[in-house]
Amino acid sequence: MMIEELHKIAAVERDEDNRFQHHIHVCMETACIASRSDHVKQALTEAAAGKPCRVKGVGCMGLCSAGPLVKVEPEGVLYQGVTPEDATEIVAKLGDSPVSRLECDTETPFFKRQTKIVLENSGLIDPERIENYIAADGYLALHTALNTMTPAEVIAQIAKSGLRGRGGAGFSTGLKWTTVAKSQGERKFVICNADEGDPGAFMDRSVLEGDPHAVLEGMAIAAYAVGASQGYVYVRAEYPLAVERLKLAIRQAKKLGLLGENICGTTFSFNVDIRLGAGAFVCGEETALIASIEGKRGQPRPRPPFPAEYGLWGYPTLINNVETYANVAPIIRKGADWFSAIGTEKSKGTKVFALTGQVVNTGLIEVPMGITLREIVFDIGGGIPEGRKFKAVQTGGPGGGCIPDEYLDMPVDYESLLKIGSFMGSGGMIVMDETSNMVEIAQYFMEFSKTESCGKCVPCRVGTAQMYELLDKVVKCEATMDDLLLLERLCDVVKNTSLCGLGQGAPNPVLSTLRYFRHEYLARIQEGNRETAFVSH
Amino acid sequence: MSKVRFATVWLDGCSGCHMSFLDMDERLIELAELVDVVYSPLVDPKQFPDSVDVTLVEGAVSSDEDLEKIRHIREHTQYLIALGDCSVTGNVPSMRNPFKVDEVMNRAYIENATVQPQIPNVSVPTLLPRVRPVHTVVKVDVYVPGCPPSADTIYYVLTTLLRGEVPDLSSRTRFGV
Amino acid sequence: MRRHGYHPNALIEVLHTVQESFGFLDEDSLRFVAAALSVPLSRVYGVATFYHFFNLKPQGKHSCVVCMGTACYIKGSGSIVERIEKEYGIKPGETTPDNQFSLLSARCLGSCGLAPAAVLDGDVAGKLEPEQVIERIREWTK
Amino acid sequence: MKQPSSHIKTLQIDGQDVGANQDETILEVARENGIYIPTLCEIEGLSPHGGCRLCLVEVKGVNKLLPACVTHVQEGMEVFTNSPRLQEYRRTILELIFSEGNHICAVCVVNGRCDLQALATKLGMTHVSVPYLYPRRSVDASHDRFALDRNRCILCTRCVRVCDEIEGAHTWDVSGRGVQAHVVTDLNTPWGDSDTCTSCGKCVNVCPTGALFEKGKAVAEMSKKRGFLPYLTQMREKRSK
Repeated sequence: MMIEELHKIAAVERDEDNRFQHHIHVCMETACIASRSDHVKQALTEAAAGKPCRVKGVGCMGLCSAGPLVKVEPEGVLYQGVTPEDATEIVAKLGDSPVSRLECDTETPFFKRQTKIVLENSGLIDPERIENYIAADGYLALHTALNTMTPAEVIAQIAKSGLRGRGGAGFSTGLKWTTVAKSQGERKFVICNADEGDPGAFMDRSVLEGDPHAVLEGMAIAAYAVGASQGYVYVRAEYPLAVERLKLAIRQAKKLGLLGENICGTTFSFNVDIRLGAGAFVCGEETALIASIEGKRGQPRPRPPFPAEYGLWGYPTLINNVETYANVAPIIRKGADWFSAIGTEKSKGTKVFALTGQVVNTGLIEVPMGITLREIVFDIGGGIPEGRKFKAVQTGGPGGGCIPDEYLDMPVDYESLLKIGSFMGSGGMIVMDETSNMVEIAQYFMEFSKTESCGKCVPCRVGTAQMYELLDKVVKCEATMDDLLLLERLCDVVKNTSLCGLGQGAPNPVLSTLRYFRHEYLARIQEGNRETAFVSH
Repeated sequence: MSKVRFATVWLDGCSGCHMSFLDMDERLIELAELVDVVYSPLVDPKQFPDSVDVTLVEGAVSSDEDLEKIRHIREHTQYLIALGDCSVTGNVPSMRNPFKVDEVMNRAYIENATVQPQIPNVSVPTLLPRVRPVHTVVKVDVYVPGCPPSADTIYYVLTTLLRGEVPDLSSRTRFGV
Repeated sequence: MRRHGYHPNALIEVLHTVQESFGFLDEDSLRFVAAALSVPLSRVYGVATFYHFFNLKPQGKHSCVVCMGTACYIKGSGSIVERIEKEYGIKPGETTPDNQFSLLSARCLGSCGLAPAAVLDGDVAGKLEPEQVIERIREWTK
Repeated sequence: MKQPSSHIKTLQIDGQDVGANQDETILEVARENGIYIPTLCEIEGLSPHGGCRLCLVEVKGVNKLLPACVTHVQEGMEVFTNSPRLQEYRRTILELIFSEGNHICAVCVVNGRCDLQALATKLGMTHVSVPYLYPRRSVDASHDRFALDRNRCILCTRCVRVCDEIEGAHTWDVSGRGVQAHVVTDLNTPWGDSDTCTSCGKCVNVCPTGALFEKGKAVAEMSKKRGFLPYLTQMREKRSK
């Protein structure tokens, strides 16, 4: 594949698009398909037959709760809650005034306040057509990197951009790549962590379903930079559609010589295979993920040695998550300076969040780092439904924390979240209103950690089980102040002595709710004391 | 100075700790100079007195009667010493805990009975769902593990306490023994 | 298995394939996989029981997977499970005695925008009420 | 003065200056210098596991605690093995182990010769302050000479490792996960029926508790013979040379 061929494919694809006056985009992601967007697409295609109008399935448009979503271009009209019966009317009104009863206002902050890098193609291109991705400047970055940059220059760009791991911990991506590049090994591997296990998070699924080539392109650039020739995408088996789209994308890229041997006419070769997860949250931890790819029980091992030096089958291995890879091509294409102009001093670029829970607009959003929680929840999210009161927002999944209203004006970046006892995590953001009970929320997360603990190290295996039992006592108003002290002691031990991030993070939901909502714990303990007192006298 | 008011109680245990206590032999006479045994299976009084300085507790809390007793004792004791593995960990009595009380009763009194299989229910205390170490029910001041703790250990604990010091048991006894 | 080159590393991939074909992993197939890939029996068993996706028991003819992700949880997926438990006397992970229907729970279906969500016989359905789910199951178990 | 070779690292453990080979772990160096660090899953001659977390130590400048059994020495490292905080954590971890199974020392075949029991004494664990979980676990007595009582298993995986790494049979593995995890033979089939087990007894001898024991032994009668482990490792190294 030479640059001319790439441009040619793009030109043909654009010409094909230009033949149509109107384009109807139907979201074909898991959530919209669940509201039968596949039937909507079918009906629209039938209605549009013979008209200067093209119907295409696209990735996520963000407002998942209002699905199925349909967008009409170039007018930019967005329809929500579309049914197959609406198809004829939508097609008939093309170029005319839109069908007002279905119209969704796109002038709201939900759409206006977002900045899209990772999701730049989501909702615009057909994820099942590589030509569509190429027409949107896809694989240009790979071409540029391979033909005009040395691996060291690629790493330098990534480092300069300030990109940090989007899987949660926020480790510098440039530094990680440098370590792998420097490591000696007859083989090296690049792994994409798509084992998105945080409950309430679906960013990675959306990216894989909506723009799989962006991830593959990022991986290929990374492989070139660190000197790897084999890649694996480790993806949850619970995401069948993402797996299907990814498989298709790999096949298409191989066919065009954008993956495989001698990519873009260079000596660089890179193959990607998919490995399916099998329902183990701990496999999001990189050493556990490697064990799982090796066909073993997904148990983490102590680090160091880090996978960058001693990874898959003992070879130097680069592991980044889906969203991190999806940032790579735009950075190479538009430059490190463009990227680092977005965000805050230490957290550059954007972050994709799955905004869910007790909030009016639930769905997928991409915002610049440093935006405040208030903007996310109240402007983009549209606030709390039915006039109820905001209580907390949970970030970071089972290893994260609940943030109360006093921190709503805090900027969202890695350091700030850590400071207040939460965690960036992979991007789940769950809003809770006054009806949520924080002790029960803490218990919910502890149940999660307890069940997902691999069982290898004592503090996580037994500690999470014990903390769960203690929380259960609090929830049932059977706990004493001594139980609360014991709970806090166990939090301390489990956090500081567990082997991997799962155990080390497991106490966080308890610690953060104890920190900001201690009165809810105390109320239940007092309630219990009153009852016992009543019985014994 | 008046003598220290001293008691021992026997909850769910095998009495081995009391035997070990008696194994102090001639040292008992020395202790008798310092303490008044105001309540114990080894002496007459049937009522736990109102104020006791030191109480040794043998055995785990297994029945409603044990529970009532230990709560009462705690209220009237200055220093409560959990003596032996049953009171410290639950030990052998707690081996029924993975099972339900009904299962245990059936096994003991019906399945394994050779004559007159029946579950005793008249004038015997009701078993708690689970056998519990003493400290999970009331506050314990000193733990003396061992099955049983040796006479030397008990002697050491008592004499140290009587001197007003905190006993350090780390090298003197262990679980099991 | 040939596709995976009889390599011990392919254990998880092969178990996925077996489960896809037979619905669950029985002892015979585990023995066969172990022998074919030259993996010790205990390791096969260890791996098969580590991952919750694998079933060692046959599943019901129909299945309902209720999402217990955070978003679904705070929007009441617990009450869906409770309702099914009450109606059919089975807990998540169990199958009705007549093998008609299995109740399962998932960590997160990634359809949080539609909370509470469930997968009914392979189809994701969102914004569910307990009664809606029960009605679907009644149709199956008629 | 001669420069020390780059293979030799100098560091401090509990204020004591020590020298070490660069491929040594903190634990190995500590042992060579008579500094005690508690361990449980670790056993000389088998690969490290890193699961019991008792050997965690503090290293100056590192904000996380590091397991001494797998952490390699570095030049200028300052290691602290026995701070009050570490003592407290270790006691709690032991309490968690005791609370997880059904450890009744008084009726155990290795009473008095048990690694777990010895650690409880040594680290000053006088009682268990976390609630006991009282799991209902099964016993496998199907083997002619040995038996497995899962109530006393602490999942250190010494049996799994010795069977895999030294005997080469890999009869044992861990099944399930979290608090439900337990050791199994073959496909969770009775030990006595196992075709892979050579009945060599290595697992029984490396087991730190009374979970694996010889049949016919009564309370406190069994001692574990471990001399074979360093011997076999040494002999095998010799042969492969």
